[in-house]
Amino acid sequence: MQICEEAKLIETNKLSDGIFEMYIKTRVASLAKPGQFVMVYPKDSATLLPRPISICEVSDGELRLVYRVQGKGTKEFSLYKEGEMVKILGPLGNGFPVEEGKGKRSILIGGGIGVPPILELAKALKGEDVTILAGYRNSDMFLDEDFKKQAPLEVATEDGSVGVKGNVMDVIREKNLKCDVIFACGPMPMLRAIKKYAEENGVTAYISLEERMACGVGACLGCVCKTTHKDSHSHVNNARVCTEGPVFEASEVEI
Amino acid sequence: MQICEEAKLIETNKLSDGIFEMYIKTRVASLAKPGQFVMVYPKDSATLLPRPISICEVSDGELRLVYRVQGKGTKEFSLYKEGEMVKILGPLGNGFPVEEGKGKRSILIGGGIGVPPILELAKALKGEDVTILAGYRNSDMFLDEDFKKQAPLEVATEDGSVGVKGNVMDVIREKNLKCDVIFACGPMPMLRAIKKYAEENGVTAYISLEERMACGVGACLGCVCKTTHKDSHSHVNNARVCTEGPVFEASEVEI
Amino acid sequence: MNTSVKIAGVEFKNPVTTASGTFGSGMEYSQFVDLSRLGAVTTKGVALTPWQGNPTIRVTEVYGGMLNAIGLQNPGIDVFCERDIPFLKKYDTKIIVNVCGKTVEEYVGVVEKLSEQPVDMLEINVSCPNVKEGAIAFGQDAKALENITKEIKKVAKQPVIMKLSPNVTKIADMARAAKAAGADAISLINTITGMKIDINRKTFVLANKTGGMSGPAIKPVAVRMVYECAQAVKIPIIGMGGISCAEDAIEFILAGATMVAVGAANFSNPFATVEVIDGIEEYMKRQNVTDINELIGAVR
Amino acid sequence: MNTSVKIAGVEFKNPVTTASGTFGSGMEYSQFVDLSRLGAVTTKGVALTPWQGNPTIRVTEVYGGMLNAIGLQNPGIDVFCERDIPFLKKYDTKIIVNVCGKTVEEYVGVVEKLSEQPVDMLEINVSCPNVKEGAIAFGQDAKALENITKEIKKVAKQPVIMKLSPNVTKIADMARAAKAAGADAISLINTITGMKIDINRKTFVLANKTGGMSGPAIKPVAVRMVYECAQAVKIPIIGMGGISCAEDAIEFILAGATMVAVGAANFSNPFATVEVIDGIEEYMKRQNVTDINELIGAVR
Ligand SMILES: Cc1cc2nc3c(=O)[nH]c(=O)nc-3n(C[C@H](O)[C@H](O)[C@H](O)COP(=O)(O)OP(=O)(O)OC[C@H]3O[C@@H](n4cnc5c(N)ncnc54)[C@H](O)[C@@H]3O)c2cc1C
Ligand SMILES: Cc1cc2nc3c(=O)[nH]c(=O)nc-3n(C[C@H](O)[C@H](O)[C@H](O)COP(=O)(O)OP(=O)(O)OC[C@H]3O[C@@H](n4cnc5c(N)ncnc54)[C@H](O)[C@@H]3O)c2cc1C
Ligand SMILES: Cc1cc2nc3c(=O)[nH]c(=O)nc-3n(C[C@H](O)[C@H](O)[C@H](O)COP(=O)(O)O)c2cc1C
Ligand SMILES: Cc1cc2nc3c(=O)[nH]c(=O)nc-3n(C[C@H](O)[C@H](O)[C@H](O)COP(=O)(O)O)c2cc1C
Ligand code: FES
Ligand code: FES
Repeated sequence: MQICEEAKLIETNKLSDGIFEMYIKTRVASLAKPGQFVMVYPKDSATLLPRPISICEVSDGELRLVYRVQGKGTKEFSLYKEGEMVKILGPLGNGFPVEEGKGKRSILIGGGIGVPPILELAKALKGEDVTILAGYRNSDMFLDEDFKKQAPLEVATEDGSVGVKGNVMDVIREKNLKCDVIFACGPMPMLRAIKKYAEENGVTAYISLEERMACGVGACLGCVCKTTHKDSHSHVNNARVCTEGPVFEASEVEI
Repeated sequence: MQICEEAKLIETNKLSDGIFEMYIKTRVASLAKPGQFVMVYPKDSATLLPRPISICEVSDGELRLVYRVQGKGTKEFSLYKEGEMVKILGPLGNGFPVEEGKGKRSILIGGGIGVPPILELAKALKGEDVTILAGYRNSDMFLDEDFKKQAPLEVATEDGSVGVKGNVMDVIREKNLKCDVIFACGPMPMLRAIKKYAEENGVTAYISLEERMACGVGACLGCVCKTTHKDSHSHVNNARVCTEGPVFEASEVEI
Repeated sequence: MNTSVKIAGVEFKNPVTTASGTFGSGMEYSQFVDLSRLGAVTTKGVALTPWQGNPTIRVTEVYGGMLNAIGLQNPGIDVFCERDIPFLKKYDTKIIVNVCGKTVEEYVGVVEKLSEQPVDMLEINVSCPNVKEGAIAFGQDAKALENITKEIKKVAKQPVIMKLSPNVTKIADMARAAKAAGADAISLINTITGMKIDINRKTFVLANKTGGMSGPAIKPVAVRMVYECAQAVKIPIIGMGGISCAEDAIEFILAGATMVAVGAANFSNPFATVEVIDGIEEYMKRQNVTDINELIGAVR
Repeated sequence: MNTSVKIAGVEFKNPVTTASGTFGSGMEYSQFVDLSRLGAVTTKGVALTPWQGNPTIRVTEVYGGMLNAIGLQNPGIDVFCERDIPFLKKYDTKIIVNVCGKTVEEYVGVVEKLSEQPVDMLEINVSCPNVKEGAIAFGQDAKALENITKEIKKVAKQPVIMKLSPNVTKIADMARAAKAAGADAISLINTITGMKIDINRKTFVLANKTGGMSGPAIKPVAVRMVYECAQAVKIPIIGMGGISCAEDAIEFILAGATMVAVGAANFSNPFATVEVIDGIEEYMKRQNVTDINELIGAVR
């Protein structure tokens, strides 16, 4: 089930340079799973398309969304005040297959603004054999404290100011991390590297993809990605990221 | 001189059903004359044209604007909060020829949302032989208390709940008001009646016209009205309401 | 109060349908909208065989609207008949199937396959700006339009709506050509070809370079074209282009549209279709209009 | 950093001018904008004799833009030469005079009168959708466009810019026709014909029924057309349509425009022209571009 409603903004904070969070009270919270996302509708009337934002955390009927100010829409979000009503649609997409992490060694990888959805996943896999691996630009990190409460955290920073200098793959190599399954969200080069690593190491990787979206519900066919199998909608190996994704088994997609 | 600036909203109030006022602190105030107007720029980015609003009162570096919620722009204005910045351009137009009211018997007529500019004019003619005549729909009046402080006020209401039942012309007839000059702002039928009355009674009437505007400064030629004389811009008897007006001698214009 | 309208003998409970390609086959929006409330569901363009569509990026936002270059990805007519038509038949609404193709033969092929299907009308998309062959070429040349319309009319068992492109010098000529060839109705406008450039990456935003523009930004052009067509030909018009509320829909109806379609507005508001239907009824009440047919083309 | 560009031998200090009809002859905006900062001022269309223009309502707002049906009110070429040219000569900017007419002879008459005037370029408006005779008729037919361009080129002493209408099926054909006839440059787009209906009063908002649409809403169409023309012909292009900030202007330049014009944006922001000029320089700094000419048509 999916809900589209005006939801109340309970709290909003700046987490680091250009990174903000909002907590919103919504019926979507009770339905949400890790790796799913919501559409947030900007109010300015020249800005018509909703913005896809991952679910970072769910608790007490509230959703926590963490986002980077990118353009017009996210800029507008960052100016919202507590108490304001925000129109959202969700939960959308398939989410991470949490059960695949049960009883196995997992690495949860977030890179850049792909970090947020990893938190709710880490909570869902709490108690399992999990390592979290987060990649940031520099020491201006976010959500790292939240991660530490869930599982051991390894960090990569581009400038080397914290953790391993480089990217998340450098951490895996340097720390010689081993796993049966990877769950990841982040920039395309990182996802490509993970796909390759998974193939070479016989590991299963679930990666969360980004694509431009208009509807978010599978109607417009705007957000497709190439798949190795026939997609369920058009049978042309073009799965909809918003519906069949955003999480795909890495071996299924051509990225 | 005209100024375009972000001005601070000092105070805003609802005056009656659908009628609001705002006080804004602006350098425009020191330049403004009765009957001139300002352009107020809505913020919503689908609403691109500025809205012409008459100057209702000037004091202490502040402009008082009184407006009716009509469509998108004025609706937006009515939601502004104190302290908000509002972009305005002004003062625009010629304004009422105050000197023509000196030493003569004047009637100042405002009808409907044409009432506001009459206030600053009444203040400018304070001490002269002035009667103010305001036409409202019903007893839900606005600015009437302000008017009484400046000069005797006669009221017409459509439903007869206050003053004379009917329109402002009915008041002139019933009360047998006499004058040398009329200054008026209001709906077109009222202005037409005044033009006719002025012709028949050898009275000079200055009427403030409304027209759809884009630029407000005389550049777009959107806001013209037919004149009996050659207009200064195009020499085709089409004067620009925003520049040569909004106030015209009634005999000069074809309405 | 009567809100039902008739086109070529088909009666619609109200004049509101969905714009092809913005509502899938209704499935995805059926959790937000009771499809039985709609006058009709107009489905995404369907071809003779599955089409891949264009590479991504396929959609982007522009001021007051969006560009899309989906390129008519679709599962082909066979899957469509098996899956989408039975789904829609569960609802008390009419079905308008949007048809695309690269050659006249392909269009005709789809129309033939649909002839035995329980659908109410066919909308022929000769105006998609996002595919290289066919499509818009038929919609930008009156002769080509006339020809394809004739061929389709030969085999069609359901009434045929020709969907016109706004990317033409004289839309009325296209309406006349469609009518002359026997079209039962016309629909317009399809998207207006536009482009967005990413000035930081110095490249086109859309992989296809150009895309079709839709949304509120195009409404004045759409209303004008509906009006011009209504003045030029006496066949029913389905109007669309930027409709996001009842007021917009009424503009089209007053300009001459018998029905209207809600497109990109579904993306900014999943409830848009139903809100348009409700709003039209409220307007009729306010204006004391007892029959919607009185409003059609009332502004001249 | 070089921001100057050249068209037909005329050098402009920067690539920003005003869109005809949105800036008068500069007088009205000269209190907000130092006209000497502008690459050029393009003046409101001027005819052989004074024109009354259309009845009001002449302008109205639409979503993300506006419609206008001024109908080319102007004082005629004689007043213009006496009053407006001397005014503009006081500033260190180039003068582009926009010319309109109802017949080829009228256009030619204006151009002849301007031949002895100290103006830098002529922009021939064959694309105004708001007058019944002439104007857009020349801009919607490649043959007619070619013919009028030739006639004007015969008498023009200054370089000639043909201003194209977007209300055509293939803008590239119009660009080719203009070039074939000897045009020194083309400018586009003029407004797109649109309509707004007042659903409460059940009538057209504009007295002229239709009006020309401008503003941010039309930008994607304008960028696409500039790109198509830049690919089709190798003459300089002045791009316009919805430019309200430097980012918009750069989109046009990357698409192939040598200059850009700021139109309706002046109404929503009297400082728009100067802000565009400043913003272009900032962008060039950010992107390490030393010569603006490197950006022209850089996206292909
Ligand atoms: C499934 C999914 C989950 C996401 N989760 C998050 C998250 O948790 N936190 C976060 O900060 N960002 C997230 N993003 C990216 C986020 O959607 C974009 O940053 C955002 O849409 C940018 O909007 P804007 O108005 O600020 O930028 P603009 O550049 O003004 O946006 C213009 C248009 O492009 C789209 N767009 C621009 N960048 C992207 C992008 N990277 N991905 C998709 N659409 C884009 C916008 O939605 C809009 O339609 C996610 C994207 C997807 C697809
Ligand atoms: C010189 C002048 C002085 C005015 N003074 C006042 C005043 O003091 N108080 C007041 O309440 N109103 C005044 N008006 C009318 C006021 O400008 C309109 O009510 C207002 O522009 C409506 O804007 P909107 O966005 O609410 O309506 P919308 O209908 O959404 O406006 C759409 C477009 O039409 C224009 N428009 C709509 N109605 C009018 C109108 N009656 N006159 C001019 N343009 C219009 C708007 O400016 C806008 O461009 C004045 C008009 C003029 C010309
Ligand atoms: C994402 C998207 C996909 C579309 N696909 C089709 C299509 O398959 N067939 C068609 O005839 N029109 C298609 N269109 C055009 C719409 O049906 C409609 O004509 C256009 O979008 C204008 O209406 P709007 O402004 O309300 O969206 C599509 C439009 C969009 C936005
Ligand atoms: C009020 C107004 C008057 C115009 N008058 C003219 C004109 O006289 N001659 C002309 O060639 N174009 C005229 N135009 C068209 C503009 O020059 C420009 O081509 C168009 O508005 C698109 O640019 P914009 O979106 O930046 O406004 C006019 C536009 C407006 C809005
Ligand atoms: S965003 Fe429309 S199908 Fe995915
Ligand atoms: S509003 Fe532009 S000339 Fe008056």
